[in-house]
Amino acid sequence: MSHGIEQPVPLGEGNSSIAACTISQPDETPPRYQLVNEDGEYDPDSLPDLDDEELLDLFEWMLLQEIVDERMVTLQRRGEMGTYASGRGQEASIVGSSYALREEDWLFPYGREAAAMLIQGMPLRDLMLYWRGVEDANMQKAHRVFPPAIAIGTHIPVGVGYAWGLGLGEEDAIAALFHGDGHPSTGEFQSGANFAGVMNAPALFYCQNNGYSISVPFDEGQTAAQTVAQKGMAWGIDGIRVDGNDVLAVYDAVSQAREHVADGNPTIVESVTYRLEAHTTNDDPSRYREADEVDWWEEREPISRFRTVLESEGILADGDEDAMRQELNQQFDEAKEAADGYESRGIEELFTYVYDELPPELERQLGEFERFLEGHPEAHDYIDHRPKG
Amino acid sequence: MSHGIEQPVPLGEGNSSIAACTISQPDETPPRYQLVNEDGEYDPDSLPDLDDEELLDLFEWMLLQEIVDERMVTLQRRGEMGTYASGRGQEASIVGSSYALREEDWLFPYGREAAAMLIQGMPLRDLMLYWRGVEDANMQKAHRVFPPAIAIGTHIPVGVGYAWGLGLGEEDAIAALFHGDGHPSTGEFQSGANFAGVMNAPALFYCQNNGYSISVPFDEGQTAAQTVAQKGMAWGIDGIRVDGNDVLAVYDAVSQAREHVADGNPTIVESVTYRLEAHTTNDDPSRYREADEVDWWEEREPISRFRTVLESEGILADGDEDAMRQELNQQFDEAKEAADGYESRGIEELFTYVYDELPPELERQLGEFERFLEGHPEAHDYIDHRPKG
Amino acid sequence: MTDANRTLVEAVNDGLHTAMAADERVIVYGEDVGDNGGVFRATDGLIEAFGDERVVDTPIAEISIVGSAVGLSMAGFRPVAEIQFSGFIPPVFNQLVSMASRIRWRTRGEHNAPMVVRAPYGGGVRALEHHSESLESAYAHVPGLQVVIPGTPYDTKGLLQSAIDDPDPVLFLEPKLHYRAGRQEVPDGQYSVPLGDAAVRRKGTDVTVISWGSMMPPTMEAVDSLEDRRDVDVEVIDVRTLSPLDRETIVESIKKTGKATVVHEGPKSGGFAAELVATLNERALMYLEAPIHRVTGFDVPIPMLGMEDYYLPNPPRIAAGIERTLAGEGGV
Amino acid sequence: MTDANRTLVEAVNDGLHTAMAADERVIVYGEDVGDNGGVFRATDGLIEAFGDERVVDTPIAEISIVGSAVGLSMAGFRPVAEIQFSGFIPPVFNQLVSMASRIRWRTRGEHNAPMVVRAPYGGGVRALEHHSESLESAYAHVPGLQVVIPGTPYDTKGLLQSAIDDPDPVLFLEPKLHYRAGRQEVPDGQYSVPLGDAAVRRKGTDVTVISWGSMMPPTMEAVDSLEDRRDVDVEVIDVRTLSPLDRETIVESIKKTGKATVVHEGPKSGGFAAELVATLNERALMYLEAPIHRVTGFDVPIPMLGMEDYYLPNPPRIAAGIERTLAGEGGV
Ligand SMILES: Cc1ncc(C[n+]2csc(CCOP(=O)(O)OP(=O)(O)O)c2C)c(N)n1
Ligand SMILES: Cc1ncc(C[n+]2csc(CCOP(=O)(O)OP(=O)(O)O)c2C)c(N)n1
Ligand SMILES: [Mg+2]
Ligand SMILES: [Mg+2]
Repeated sequence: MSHGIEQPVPLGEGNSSIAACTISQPDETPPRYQLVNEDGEYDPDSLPDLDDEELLDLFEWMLLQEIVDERMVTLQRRGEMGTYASGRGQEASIVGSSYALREEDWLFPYGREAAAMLIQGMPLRDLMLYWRGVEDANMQKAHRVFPPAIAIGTHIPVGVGYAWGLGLGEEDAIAALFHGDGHPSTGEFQSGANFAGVMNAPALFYCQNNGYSISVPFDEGQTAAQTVAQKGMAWGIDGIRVDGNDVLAVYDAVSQAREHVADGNPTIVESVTYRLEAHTTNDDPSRYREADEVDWWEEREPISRFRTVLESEGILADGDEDAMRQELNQQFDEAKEAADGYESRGIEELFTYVYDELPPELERQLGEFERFLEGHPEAHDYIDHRPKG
Repeated sequence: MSHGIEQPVPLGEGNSSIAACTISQPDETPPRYQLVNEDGEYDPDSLPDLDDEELLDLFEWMLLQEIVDERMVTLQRRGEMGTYASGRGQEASIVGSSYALREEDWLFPYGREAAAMLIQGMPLRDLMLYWRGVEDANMQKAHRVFPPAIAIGTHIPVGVGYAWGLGLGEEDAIAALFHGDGHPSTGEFQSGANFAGVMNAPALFYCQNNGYSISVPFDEGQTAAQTVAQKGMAWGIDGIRVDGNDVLAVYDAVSQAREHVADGNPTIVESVTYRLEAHTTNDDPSRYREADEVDWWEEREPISRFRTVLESEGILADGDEDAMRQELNQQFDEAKEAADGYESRGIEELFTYVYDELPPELERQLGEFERFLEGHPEAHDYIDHRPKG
Repeated sequence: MTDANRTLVEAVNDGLHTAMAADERVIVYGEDVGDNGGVFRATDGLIEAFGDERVVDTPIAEISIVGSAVGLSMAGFRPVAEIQFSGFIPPVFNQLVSMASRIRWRTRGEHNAPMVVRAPYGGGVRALEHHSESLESAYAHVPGLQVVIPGTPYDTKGLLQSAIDDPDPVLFLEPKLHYRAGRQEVPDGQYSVPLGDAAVRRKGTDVTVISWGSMMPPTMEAVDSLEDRRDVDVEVIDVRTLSPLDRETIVESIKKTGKATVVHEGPKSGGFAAELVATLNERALMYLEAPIHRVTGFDVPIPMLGMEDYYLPNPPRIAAGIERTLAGEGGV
Repeated sequence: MTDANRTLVEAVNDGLHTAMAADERVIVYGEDVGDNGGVFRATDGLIEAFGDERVVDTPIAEISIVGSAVGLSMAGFRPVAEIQFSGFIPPVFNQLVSMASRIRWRTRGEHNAPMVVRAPYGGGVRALEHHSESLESAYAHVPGLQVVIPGTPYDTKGLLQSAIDDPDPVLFLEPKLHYRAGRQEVPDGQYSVPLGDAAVRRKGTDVTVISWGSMMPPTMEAVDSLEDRRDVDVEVIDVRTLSPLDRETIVESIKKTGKATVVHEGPKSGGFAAELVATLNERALMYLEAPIHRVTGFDVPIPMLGMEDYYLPNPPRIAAGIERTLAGEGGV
């Protein structure tokens, strides 16, 4: 409470040069943490402590992310799926980070991290249901996954509060708040990040900087800051930059950041990557970026890079990947079948979960609506046949 | 629009050390720009280019700030003024900054910078009316003063937009957004600061860091960042720290910052100072800070420091200050008399300025209310005699 | 493109082109409004036509998109800011309430904020969560904030022009369900449809049906089917401007018909129908032959796409509501 | 302090002490709630009694104060967050709409947010600009957000306890005009007043007057003066919970009296009176003998202190309104 006779603001020494008293961003872009370079070269001694099975696991999750992305987009084109946000190109970033979380950690996704949700234990069927617009898909408490925060930034203060609560409890858990490079521009994000710093909330701000927020480039319109990592300066929290297409670097950085976070130090990890696909299935990226830029990144896409490592380590043999892909596609088929078999619990669902108990007015609205639907089968027809936007 | 074959995110070199890829705040508090130290010592060659008259002017404005603060608080205690926010202790910070603005610049005050508004040309009478809760007091367009932003942070995006507009125009004007050390924690502020960086809006973020936001110390609860200046890193804008009790340093820093801002570089100037009085006349600071802390700062209060300079420069002779004070008190008396003579334009005021033209419903409400008041003189009595909260 | 056959979103686009060409103070900005032409293409072609000083992509910063519009408009511009979906208006509530709506009032008319905030609103397009909210009633309650919701392509362009010309702030909500659902004659040149005037879409004597925006087409469809089925003569009013509200048109209609149904998509309790009912109660109670029936969204969040069509009023539900009104049956 | 004689703000304070002592999941936080004890002293003594892990000062970050309450409450706590003045609720509208109010719904009941957001609301205490807003109607329109406004010290403590115990979010608006204006018996121990129940403050047969919160005392004063002056028997209802609304009590009363006046401090158009009128129209139209009259704030921002008393309904204006209702006069 009291400052005694101390001054209440950190004063700093007096200095008669304005330049010396000015804090600017660095002229050079700060480095990215990288273990395997763009050509797949690495120092074997610097690799994180993962056994062969774990390394293959990482690879398999990356493949799953790729397969899910491709197939969900196809389903959407066929009208069997709602709007979908692909993570193509970000497989290392998505998988390396979430694989580094611990059993007891909680995931606050925002939408472009399918594999992260699956790694937490969310069934693939539910992931499909989510993108089909079914609220039941959000029932992932057992897997410590919150609903994706489609309204950008909204999950940040909530996740910070959740982390604050975790910090007050016995468990050594953290809240991992996934987000993109546009999120830090919102009031919600920035208010929350500063709040986390003050409360020492064990929150990990995991930013997939994929270069764009829909059409707006990170470095030409999203912020005048060069990096997301440096934004931590505003909130007194550390920011780590990592090569988001290097799954081992991501894994290692997030593992270490996670421990720092668990000690009550909220931390930003900025994963520098690229979205190869459209923003969502509604988006036409040719309106705002050139093909050769995409090509440039396609050559640096993360699955190939990691494949090189696994091959040179002799972990991945010829044919292994094909087998994996076949198996994963089959998983997808099964999940799809299960999702197709899902039946909504009907209109009662709309009413019963607003409050613990249905208040009289909602009960009345439900009752009326049920009576209406009984008396008006044409309403069902209308709903079923209405052209969908 | 297009990045060609460039990568869309500033990549930075790869580096295999996490520490090297981590951005943290500095261990040491960054320095403050200072020209005259706490003991009144200075290097005469380093003083800003102000002639004697201007130096005296600065001093007089500081005295006026002090006198206004003291007398407004007294008036409030006597029931002749509403809640008032004193700037005692921050005279150098308030005056040095606003004196550095140019004729064409616009002030967006937040409430604790009486002299800044007066320096812009706002009549002292209107300042009084403002704190008496009279909207007419906000008619300061001619003086380029906007209404104080009592709802914290609200003026930041607005001021940034105004600055953006100024930047699009012919004039070389800037918008000076005054605020405190609590403001940068809000979503409004941070969203706006980032926006300013992107739009190259000529906005000066002038932060009086007086150590507290009501009862919450800047360094124990407002933010985990050590300084406000460093927050600019999040938005890609420069932050300058200045000794807010050194009026010449403030003047000089803001003058230089102002030019940088006018060139399209939004900039933060953090003025490190201390609020010697209560937060407002409603506040009891003894609940949250110790007397010896206040004493520590009282010894370093800015008017004395500047007086030493003026005396050693031989600009301020014996008795000059008394004369000034007498004159300023008289100005206050006259303004007070004028404020007492102010008459409201009656209830029509409440209705006529919501829209350019009174819509029918408002016209009806006004008409009804007028008829009611005519028919019910007791309503006036009620209003006049109601115990005021 | 000829005069005829513009969709509602094309009317927006054409309205913006027309207004920007006519008045160089008009600045259009928001997320992805530039090269991308807006996620619904409402701003398509503007950056090519008017350059990137007048058509500006912004960060994801709704607070500042609206806040800066207050500033820009006071500085002499006519900002038309886009909020990408109505679900992202809540972050700007503070700027609307504390700044945009009252700068004229606070400064006794010295400053004013001739700004427009456009946003597609409402459900039914299979959008993601948080993209479909319909909280116009909350916004229309804010003194000094004008709320305009067009229901046809023609009105869209004309009302947008009026909103841009108006000296005070307008929240302009576009029914995205009908962005591409129908076409109408929309003149090429500049014209305006006045703010604050409701439109009588169809004259009738038995019952008045009042709606706006996204619910206008289903309401018309319901009325058509009803008039086909039974001998009833329905008057339909398109409110168009929720604030300031054209009470006269509505009151006069009910004095004639004695009965009314109000249709909107937002939740029922505290929805804008309540204000209409209260107004009619005040001004025309003695003409009311039956309770005014409200056909609205339920008091629940609008569901994700799986169930959203059950939430939204549709022609059968609207028709049934009108029938209830005719039968003199009261509310839910 | 004995059982008797607590002011409304003392009832808040006592309620917080009682709830924190009874349930260690309760955490109180907000700006200046710690050493300072809150700017109105509502949280006085809490930090001394319960320590700075359970009574926490926050940065000026309304968004996060409310957002973190959603998180904390899902994590098993019972956060009671303070927003310092109602004028600073607009910045948190997004967290209320998009997160707090619908986490149960989005997760089909797996998560819920047992959180309370307290804020002093309303005008009349000569506060600064932006400190006196009364936008409860906008908040009560948000599905899933409960809105509670006590009108007496006894109710304040009891409703606060219920709000804290409730498994879903509650926006708890305290009429700061009466924080210290009167005293009432407030028991020391824990008790609760149920959410969702209106209170009949006075039985009567000629007219029903409905109000809540800050307007209850002036309404009672108006009714007293009216009953003194003329032979009239007024029923007075204190709504207490705007959402979910106790419609039965109100409808039953009007069925008896046939006439109603609604009094609130927020602006008229779209104010909460509209929902009450619409409800009565639906459920009791045929009992209505006269238009329901609304005595409310005007459709303007609440003025700074110089003129705020002209904006606020006061006993003479309320009494005149009731007389209009009795005379069967509608309209403004
Ligand atoms: C508050 C809000 N504003 C706007 C949008 C629309 N929107 C959806 S995704 C997106 C871009 C997000 O960019 P980023 O944070 O970089 O994540 P990315 O999609 O690139 O992974 C926008 C603007 C939204 N969902 N929420
Ligand atoms: C949005 C908002 N939240 C809370 C308040 C109440 N309040 C008024 S001043 C203040 C502290 C401001 O601190 P700071 O920014 O440091 O400025 P100072 O008053 O110290 O000059 C607070 C919390 C407010 N006016 N607006
Ligand atoms: Mg991105
Ligand atoms: Mg301060």
